[in-house]
Amino acid sequence: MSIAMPAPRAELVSGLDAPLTVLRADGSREASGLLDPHLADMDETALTDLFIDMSIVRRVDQEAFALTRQGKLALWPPLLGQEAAQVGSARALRDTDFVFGSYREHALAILRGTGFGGFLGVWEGHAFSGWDPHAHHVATPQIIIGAQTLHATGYAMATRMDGADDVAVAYFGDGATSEGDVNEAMVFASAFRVPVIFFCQNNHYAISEPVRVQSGTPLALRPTGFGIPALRVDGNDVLAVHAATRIAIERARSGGGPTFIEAVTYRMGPHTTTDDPTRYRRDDEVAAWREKDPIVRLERHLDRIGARTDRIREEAQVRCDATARELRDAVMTAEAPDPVTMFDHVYTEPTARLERQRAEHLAFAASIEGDA
Amino acid sequence: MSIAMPAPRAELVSGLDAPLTVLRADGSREASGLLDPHLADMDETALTDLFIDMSIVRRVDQEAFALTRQGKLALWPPLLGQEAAQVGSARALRDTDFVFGSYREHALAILRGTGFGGFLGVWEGHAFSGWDPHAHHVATPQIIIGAQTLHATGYAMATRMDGADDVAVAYFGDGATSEGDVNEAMVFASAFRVPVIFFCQNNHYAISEPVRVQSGTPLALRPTGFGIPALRVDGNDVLAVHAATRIAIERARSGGGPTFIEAVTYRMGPHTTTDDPTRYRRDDEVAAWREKDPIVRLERHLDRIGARTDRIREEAQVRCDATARELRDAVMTAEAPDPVTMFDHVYTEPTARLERQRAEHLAFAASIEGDA
Amino acid sequence: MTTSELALGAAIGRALGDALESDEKVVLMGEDIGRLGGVFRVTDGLQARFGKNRVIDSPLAESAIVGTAVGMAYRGYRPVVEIQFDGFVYPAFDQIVAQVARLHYRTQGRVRMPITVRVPYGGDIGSVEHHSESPESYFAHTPGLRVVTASSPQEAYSTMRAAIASDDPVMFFEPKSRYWAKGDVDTDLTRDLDTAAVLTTGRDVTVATYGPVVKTALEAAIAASDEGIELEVIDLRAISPLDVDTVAASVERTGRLVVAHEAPAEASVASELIASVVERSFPALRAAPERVTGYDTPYPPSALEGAYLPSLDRILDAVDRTLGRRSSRTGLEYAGGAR
Amino acid sequence: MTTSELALGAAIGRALGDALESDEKVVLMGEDIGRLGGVFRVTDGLQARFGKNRVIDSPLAESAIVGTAVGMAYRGYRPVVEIQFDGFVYPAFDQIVAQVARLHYRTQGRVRMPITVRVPYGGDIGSVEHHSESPESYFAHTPGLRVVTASSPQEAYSTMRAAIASDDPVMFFEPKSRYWAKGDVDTDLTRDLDTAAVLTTGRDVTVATYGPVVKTALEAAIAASDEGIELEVIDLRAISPLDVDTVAASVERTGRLVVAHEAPAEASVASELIASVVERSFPALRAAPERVTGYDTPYPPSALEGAYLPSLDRILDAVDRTLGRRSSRTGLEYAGGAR
Ligand SMILES: Cc1ncc(C[n+]2csc(CCOP(=O)(O)OP(=O)(O)O)c2C)c(N)n1
Ligand SMILES: Cc1ncc(C[n+]2csc(CCOP(=O)(O)OP(=O)(O)O)c2C)c(N)n1
Ligand SMILES: [Mg+2]
Ligand SMILES: [Mg+2]
Repeated sequence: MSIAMPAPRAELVSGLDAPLTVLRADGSREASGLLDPHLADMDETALTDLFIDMSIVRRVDQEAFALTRQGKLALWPPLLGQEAAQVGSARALRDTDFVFGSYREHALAILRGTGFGGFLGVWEGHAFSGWDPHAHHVATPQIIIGAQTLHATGYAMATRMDGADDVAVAYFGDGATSEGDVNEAMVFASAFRVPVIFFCQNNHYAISEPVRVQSGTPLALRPTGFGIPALRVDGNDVLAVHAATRIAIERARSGGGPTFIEAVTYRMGPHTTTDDPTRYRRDDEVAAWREKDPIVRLERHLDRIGARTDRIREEAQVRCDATARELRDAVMTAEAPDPVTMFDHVYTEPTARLERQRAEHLAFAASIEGDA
Repeated sequence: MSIAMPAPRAELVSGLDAPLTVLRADGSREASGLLDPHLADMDETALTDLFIDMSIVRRVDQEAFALTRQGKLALWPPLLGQEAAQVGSARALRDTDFVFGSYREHALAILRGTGFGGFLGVWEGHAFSGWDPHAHHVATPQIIIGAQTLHATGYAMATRMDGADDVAVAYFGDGATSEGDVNEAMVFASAFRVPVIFFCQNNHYAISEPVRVQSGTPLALRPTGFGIPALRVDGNDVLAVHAATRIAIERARSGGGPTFIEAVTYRMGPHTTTDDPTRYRRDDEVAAWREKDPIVRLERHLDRIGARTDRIREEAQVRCDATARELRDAVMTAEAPDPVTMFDHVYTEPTARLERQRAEHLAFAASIEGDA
Repeated sequence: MTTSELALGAAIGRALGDALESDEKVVLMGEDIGRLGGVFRVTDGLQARFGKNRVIDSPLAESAIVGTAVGMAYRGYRPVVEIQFDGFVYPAFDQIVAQVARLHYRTQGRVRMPITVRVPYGGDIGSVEHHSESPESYFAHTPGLRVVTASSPQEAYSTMRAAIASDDPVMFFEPKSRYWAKGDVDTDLTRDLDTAAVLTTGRDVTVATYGPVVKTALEAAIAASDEGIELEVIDLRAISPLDVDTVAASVERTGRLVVAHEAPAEASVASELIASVVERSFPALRAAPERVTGYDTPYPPSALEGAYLPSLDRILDAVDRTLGRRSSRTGLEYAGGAR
Repeated sequence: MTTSELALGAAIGRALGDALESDEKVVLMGEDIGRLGGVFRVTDGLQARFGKNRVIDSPLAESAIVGTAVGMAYRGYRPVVEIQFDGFVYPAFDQIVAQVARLHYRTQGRVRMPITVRVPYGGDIGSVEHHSESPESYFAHTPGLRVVTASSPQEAYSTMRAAIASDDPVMFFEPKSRYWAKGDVDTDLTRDLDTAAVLTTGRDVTVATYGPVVKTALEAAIAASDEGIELEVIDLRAISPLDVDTVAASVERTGRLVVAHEAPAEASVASELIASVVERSFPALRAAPERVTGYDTPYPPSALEGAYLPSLDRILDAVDRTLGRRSSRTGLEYAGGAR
C-alpha cells in the first residue's frame, strides 16, 4: 500500500525506541541529554531518600498483602515492581500539586502522609475513601478505570482560572488508555492547554490482558495524536521517572500545557490478591523483570557511587519496621463502622426520605436485637 | 522546555502541511505522487459522472432546504459545500461496502438509491429511519455524535470473521473527533486491525464551534496516536477524495487495517435550518470558501480537458430536474403515520405490556373521537 | 423592585448571569453556550459579559464536560454544565452516576460536588430523534443526586439559583417546550430543592406532575371544574427526592391520585410516587392511583408525539377512572378503578 | 440424559458453550473473558475451545464493547458481551439505551439487535466499591430492552440460551453472589423471557423477587410457615417487561404483596411492580404493598452491606406489616399497613 504505517518519531515523543534510562540494571549511570540536566541536584542524600521511600512503599505493600492472606484486609492490589514509577514521580511534585490516582497508587498516600487508618479502611471494606483529599492534595482512590483523568484535567483547568501554578497529575494504567474518558481528557487538556500530567504506568497487564490487546503501538504514541508530547521512560529507573516528571512539571507550571509520561514497568504480583496470574503469564517473563528490580537497581547505584549502603539499608530497615508496626496497629485497632453510618453523606444535608429510611433501619435493628 | 511539541510528520500522515490536492480551484491538475496512481482510470466519462452526481446531490439539498422553509419538512441539515467529500468517497466504494453515516451524509442515501419517500420521512418527523439498511448497505442515520464509528468498527470486525473483504466506512464530523466513542473506535480498529475507514468531514464547524475548539492540531494527526495512518485531503476536490478513499479501501480489503481520512471542507450553509450562522462566523470566511466550490472546480476542469461542458451541464440539469420532481412528489404525497404505529417494533414480538398500552391508546383515541 | 416579565428560558439565563455575578466560583461550560448563546439562546450574552474563562465553549464530549466539572469542583468551583439536549446525557452517565452523585458519599463528606447539570428536556417541539426525551427517572433512581425541574419563569429563576447555591449536585431539567412561556420573575424570591407546591386546591382528585405537564394539568383542572370536579394540582418541582409528604397529605383529603409526566411509565418517577403514596396513605385511597405518562416505547417520531404525550384529555380520562366515572377504559378488562 | 449438577456460574458457562457450538453466529466478547476465563471463570475454557475469533478478549472500553457488538449484529452476528461488574456498565450506557435498545424501533424492524449483555450483579460478596451494584432498574426503564436474571443453575442455563436465541437485545443480570450455588441442570429444558414462576404457593402474602434474593425469600417462606403464615414466593425471572399478570393473579388471592430486590427503592423495579399491581388489582389489596430493597444510598462499604441488603428478617418484617402484625415499624408514624 502506498501509505506507510506511523513510524515512531523522535520529534513527537522521546524514548519510543527504547525507554529513556539513566540507571542501568547493574546500577551504573547512562548519560541522557534530555534527563540529566534535571538530575543535577540529585546527590547521595537525595538518592538515599528515594531508596528509603521505595523501601517503605514496598514494605507497606508486603504487609498489606500479608494481612489480606490473614483475612484482615478483604482485598489488596499490590504495587510490587512499580515503586520507582510511583515514588520517582510523586517526589517530583510539590505538596500543592494535586494527584488523582486509581486504586494501585498506594505510594501517593504513603508519601503524602495520609495515615494508615483511613487508607487501609478502604481495603478492609470499612470505607470507600481513606483520607481528606483536600488536606493532602490526593484525590480519593478511583476504581472506574480512567475516570480520574477527567477530574485531573478539570482540576488543572481550575488552577488556571485561579491564576495559580499548581499542577494536576492523573495516574492510570496501560489498560486505561483504551477508555473513552482518558482520550476525552487528552482532548480537553490539549484544547485548553492545561497544566496536567498524564502519568501512565504501563505495567504490561490489565488484569489478564497483555498490553498488546490494548494497542499494537507504544502507548506513548497516543498523546501525540492529540498534540500532547510524550516521554517514554524506564519505569523501574527511579531517576529517569523523576527527571521526566520534573520536565513535565516545569512545562505545566510555566504554561506549556499537558505532558504524557509512559513509565514502562511491570506488575510483579497478581492484579489483586484474588487474581491468579499463572493462568495468563509465564514464570520466565516474571523472572526477567525481577532482574530489573527498581530498588535493587538504586541500591547498586548507591554502592557504585560509594555510599554507605549498609548504613542506608539499616536505616531503611528501621523505618520500614516502624512503618509496619504503625500499619498493623492501625489494622488491628480498626473497627467496622456502625451500619447506620451508611445513611451519612449521601447529601450534604439529610433529606426527609433518608431520615425515614434511617429511622426504619434503626427500628428494625432494635427489633432484631429485641428478639435475640 | 526540553521536549518539543509534536511536529507534523510526513511519515505519519500525508497532507498535514497542506491537504492533498489534485484539482486546483481554477480547475487545473496538480501532480500528486500519492494520489495520481489511483486516478488513472478517471476519464471524461468518469469525471462527468462525478459532476452529475454532485449536481444531483446539491439539488436534492437545495430542494429539501426549500421544503423546510415552506414548512413541508421539519428540519434539514444541509450538506452544501460538502458534495465532493461525500460523492468522491461514496463512489470509491463497492455496493457491499457498508457505510455508517451521521445525519448530514445525504449523498450516501441518494447515490445508493434509497428513494426519497423514506429518506425524507426522517425530516418530516414521520420516521427515524428512511430505508432498509440491509438492502442498501447504508446504516440508518445517526444523531448521537460519534456512536456510528463503533458500529462501523464492529461491522468490519464481523466482515473479518466472515472471511469477506467488505469494508465498513464511518462518516463523522470534526466535532465528533472529541467524543470518547470515536477514540474507542480507533482503539478497537487498531487493536484488531479491521477493515474500516474513518472518514472525517472537517467542515470547520460543530454547530457554532470552530474546529480549533476541538483541537489545536490537525485532526489527521489524531489517528496516528492509535497507530492508524491518515490521509488529509482537500475535501472540495472530488478527485483527491476519490483517490484517498480508493487507497484506504485497498488497504482495508487487502488486510492492511484501518485508515483515517480527513476531508478538509466547509459547511457553506447553517448547521440546520434552525441555525443562524451569522452569530458565529463572518461573511468573508464564507465568501472565501465559496471560491473553492467543489462543483465549479470540477466543471472548470472538464472545461480545461476539452469536455463538452455545455452538454454535460444540460444533462445534469435534466437529471436534477427529474430528481427534484421525484423528491417533491415524495414529500407531497407523504402521509403522517397513524399514531398507533408508535407501538410497533419496540420488540421483535409484541409484549403483554405494550399490547395493553396499545389497547389503552386505541380505546382512548376512540373515546375522544366519540366525544367529538 | 426586581420583578420583570421574562420567558422561562430567559429567566434561566438571568439566573445564570446573576449567579456568575454574585459568586466568582460559578463557571458555565457546554457545547455552543458561548458565542452562540446555546442552541436555545439561554446563555445568550453571558460569554460577552463574563469572558471565555467563565463561560466556556467546550469540545464535543459530554463525559468530559461533566468529568472536568468534577475536577473543578475538587478545587472549589461551582460548575454549571449544559447537556445540549436530553438525549445526549447518556455519554455522561458514568461521570454523573458514578462520580458526581457519589463523591460526597465516597469521601465521607470531605469532597463536595456543587455541580449543576442543565438538561433541556421533554417533547412537543416537533424535533428529531433524541431531542424530546425525558430521562429524569434514571437520575431519580440514583442516590446522591437532586433532580429538579421548573414549570414557570419564576420557578425556573429561583430554582436555578438554589441549584447553583446547593452544595449537592443537581440535575436541572429545563422544560424546553416551555422556554418561550412568559411570566413575572421576582429575583428576590427564593426556593428550596425539596418541596412541592400545591397550585390549586380541590377536594376530588390529586394530580401530581412537574415541568411541562404542569400547564396541561392546570388546564385539566379548569376543564374538570366545568363538570363540578375539583382537582388539586401539585407541581412536584423536586423530582428526587420527592416531596411525598405534600402529595400524601393531599391524597389523605382527596383519596385519589393521578401522576403525570412525559417519561415512559416503567420504573419511573410516576411508579415511585404511586408506590410511596400507597405505602404512606393506603387507608385513605379510594381508588387505584393512575399514571398518565409517555408509553413504554422510545419517544416516537414527532408526527406521532401528540398521541404519546400526556394530554389534557388523557389526564381527564385518568381522573374519571379514579372517580369511577365512564372513561376510555370502561369495557377494557381493568380491575382497578374506584371502590 | 442431559442433566448434571452445576454451579450457577458454570451453568452459564455451559449455556455459552452450547450456544457457541450450535450457532456459528454467536460470538463472545469482553475484558479478560479469554485466556483468564473471566474474573469469575464463567467463560473458562471457551477460548481454548472456540478460538480467539469467537471468544474475544477486548480492549478495556465498555462503550466500544457494546458499540462494536452493534456493528456485528448489523452483519448478522449474535454477540454476547460481558461487562465485568455491574458498576462498570455505565460507560456503555449510551450505546445500550440509545443504540442497542432502539435500533429495531429506529429502523422500523429492519435491523435486529440480538445482543446479550451479560452483567454479573448484586452484592454480598464482600467486595470493593462498584462491585456490588444492582443497576437493573435503569434498564427496566428503557423501552426496547429485555432485562432478565436467574435464581438457580437451571434457570441460568435455560434463560441464557433463550436470551442468546432472542432477536431482541437482552440485559442478562447474573447474580454473582449465587455463582457458586449448585443445582441440577437439564440442558433440554427451555425457558422464555416473559414469565415469572410461582415457587411456593401460599394464601397469605405474595413475595415477588428475583435473582439473588429468591433464596432469601424461600428461606423466609420456611420461617413464616413456622408461624403458620403462608408466603407465595414468585421468582419474577423477567425484570422487564415484568410478568404483572402472574403477580396480580397471586395478589388477587393473597391480598398482600412484598417486593424485594437489592437495588435502591426509588424509581425502581419494586416501585414499578407495586404501581402496576395497584393499577391492576387495587380492589383485592388488603394492605399496602411493601418494598424490601437496598436503601436510597450508594451501595455502602462491604462491612455495612449486611444491613443494606434485603435479609430474611427484613422480608419477614415486611410480611408482618402487610398482615397488620407487630413489626419493627409499629410505633413509627406510618399510615400504611393493613386495613
Ligand atoms: C470502567 C471499568 N471497567 C472495568 C474495570 C475492571 N478492572 C479493574 S482493574 C482492570 C484492569 C486495569 O488495567 P490497567 O489500567 O492497566 O491498570 P493496572 O490494574 O494494571 O494498574 C479492570 C479491567 C473497572 N474497574 N472499571
Ligand atoms: C452526543 C451528542 N452530543 C451533542 C449533540 C448535538 N449536536 C448535534 S450536531 C453537533 C455538532 C456536530 O459537529 P460535527 O461533528 O463537526 O458534524 P457536522 O454537524 O459539522 O457535520 C452537536 C453538538 C449530538 N447530536 N450528540
Ligand atoms: Mg496495567
Ligand atoms: Mg463539523
